[in-house]
Amino acid sequence: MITVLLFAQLQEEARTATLTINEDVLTVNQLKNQLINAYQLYQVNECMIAINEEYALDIDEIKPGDTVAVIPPVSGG
Amino acid sequence: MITVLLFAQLQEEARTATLTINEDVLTVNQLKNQLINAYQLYQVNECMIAINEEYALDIDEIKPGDTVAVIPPVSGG
Amino acid sequence: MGQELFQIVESPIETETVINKVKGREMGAITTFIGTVREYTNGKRTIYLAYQAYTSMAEKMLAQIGGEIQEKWPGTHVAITHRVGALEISDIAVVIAVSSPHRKAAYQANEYAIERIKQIVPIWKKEHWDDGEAWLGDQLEQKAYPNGKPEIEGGGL
Amino acid sequence: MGQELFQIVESPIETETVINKVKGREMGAITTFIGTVREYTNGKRTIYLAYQAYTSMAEKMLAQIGGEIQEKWPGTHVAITHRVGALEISDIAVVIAVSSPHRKAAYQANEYAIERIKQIVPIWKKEHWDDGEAWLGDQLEQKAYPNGKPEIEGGGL
Repeated sequence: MITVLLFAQLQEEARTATLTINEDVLTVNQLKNQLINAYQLYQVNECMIAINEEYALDIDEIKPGDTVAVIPPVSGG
Repeated sequence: MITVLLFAQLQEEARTATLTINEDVLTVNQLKNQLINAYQLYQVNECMIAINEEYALDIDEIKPGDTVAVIPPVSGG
Repeated sequence: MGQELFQIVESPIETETVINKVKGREMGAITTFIGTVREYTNGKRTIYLAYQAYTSMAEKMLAQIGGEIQEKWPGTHVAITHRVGALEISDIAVVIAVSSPHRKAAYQANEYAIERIKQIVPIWKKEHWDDGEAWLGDQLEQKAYPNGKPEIEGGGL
Repeated sequence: MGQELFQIVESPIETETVINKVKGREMGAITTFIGTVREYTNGKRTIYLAYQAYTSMAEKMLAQIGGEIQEKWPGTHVAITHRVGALEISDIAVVIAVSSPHRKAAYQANEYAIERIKQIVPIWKKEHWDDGEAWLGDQLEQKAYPNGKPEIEGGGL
């Protein structure tokens, strides 16, 4: 089971700041596909994924207990 | 009669902030020569002259009533 | 230091507080950047802004930017505070303070910091107008990340 | 404005006061430069500095720099305060605040201001060390004015 943090417009679209994915291990790319297919979060394609507060690559593996965040293009400053 | 304002090391060398030159009209260049010859202020060669708070050229004329200042290389900031 | 150099806060930012974090006897120059909420952007009037952050990661990324700066401009000190929540026109969203023995580095490092904030720090801005609202994409005028990811490593100047 | 944008003062400078002079609803960025007294310069320890100014002309020249900036970077606002008298280590000698709708101009205009101050504003600095004192020539590493005069007109960037 993996917990996914959502922010900004994704949080509003999903109507939640947190999603739960019922997988033990999956890659960043697999997670993105699940978010699109199961939750229609198409903006995920424009987003970065962070695992434990570090930006991750599509091929990186997400393990149980990791904190995963979907990071839309940032607009701070 | 022309009043000349001195600053920084020139003020210390001349031991005064103000000099009086007994001329009615003279050019900036003539003033510089007087300051060197009569007061041994050799640093004047490295200085700008301001007439009424505007930087002046060597050929500019100083008239009675003008405020003349000798401006060593500045070091503010 | 006893002070947090890289902070996300919810209350108003005092510029002086951020500046004080980088002062030092060996410093001759301090530059600050103060980002404020502008009323008009591209002719559209903003009523207020809402900033959201992934706070823990944002502070980590701010600290990473600080590390990049100390590597590129040795001898500089950096402090950055970014505010989140609802901000009104003229409110301060971010303050970056950089101190340095010499001024050139203080300017360059400061500008580098704001550029990097707009690249890698997980903070988002929602504009509220008279007639609607929208989360902004990044301000580098990109729709998505150029290479599929932000420039995590901090390239050259 | 009711406020002097270009000032020579004898008392300590409050950064916030200078910043407040350039704030505005149309501004998205404010940069400040704070010049402080550094303890060591070229390995030599400064005890304190004494700044002297030709005050009336110095304020006029600061205002001229402000005019040059508004011409080069339309839409920016500038305020500059320079202190004179005896200053100790870490004391603030000068604060330059520039506001602008966009950040790039705020950085460029601010750096332009300090460079111009070091060229044309009649202010002089006397360093006091353990073992002596000296009035400094200009900090642009020139012994005298390069063309026999300062660049009065404000050349290109």
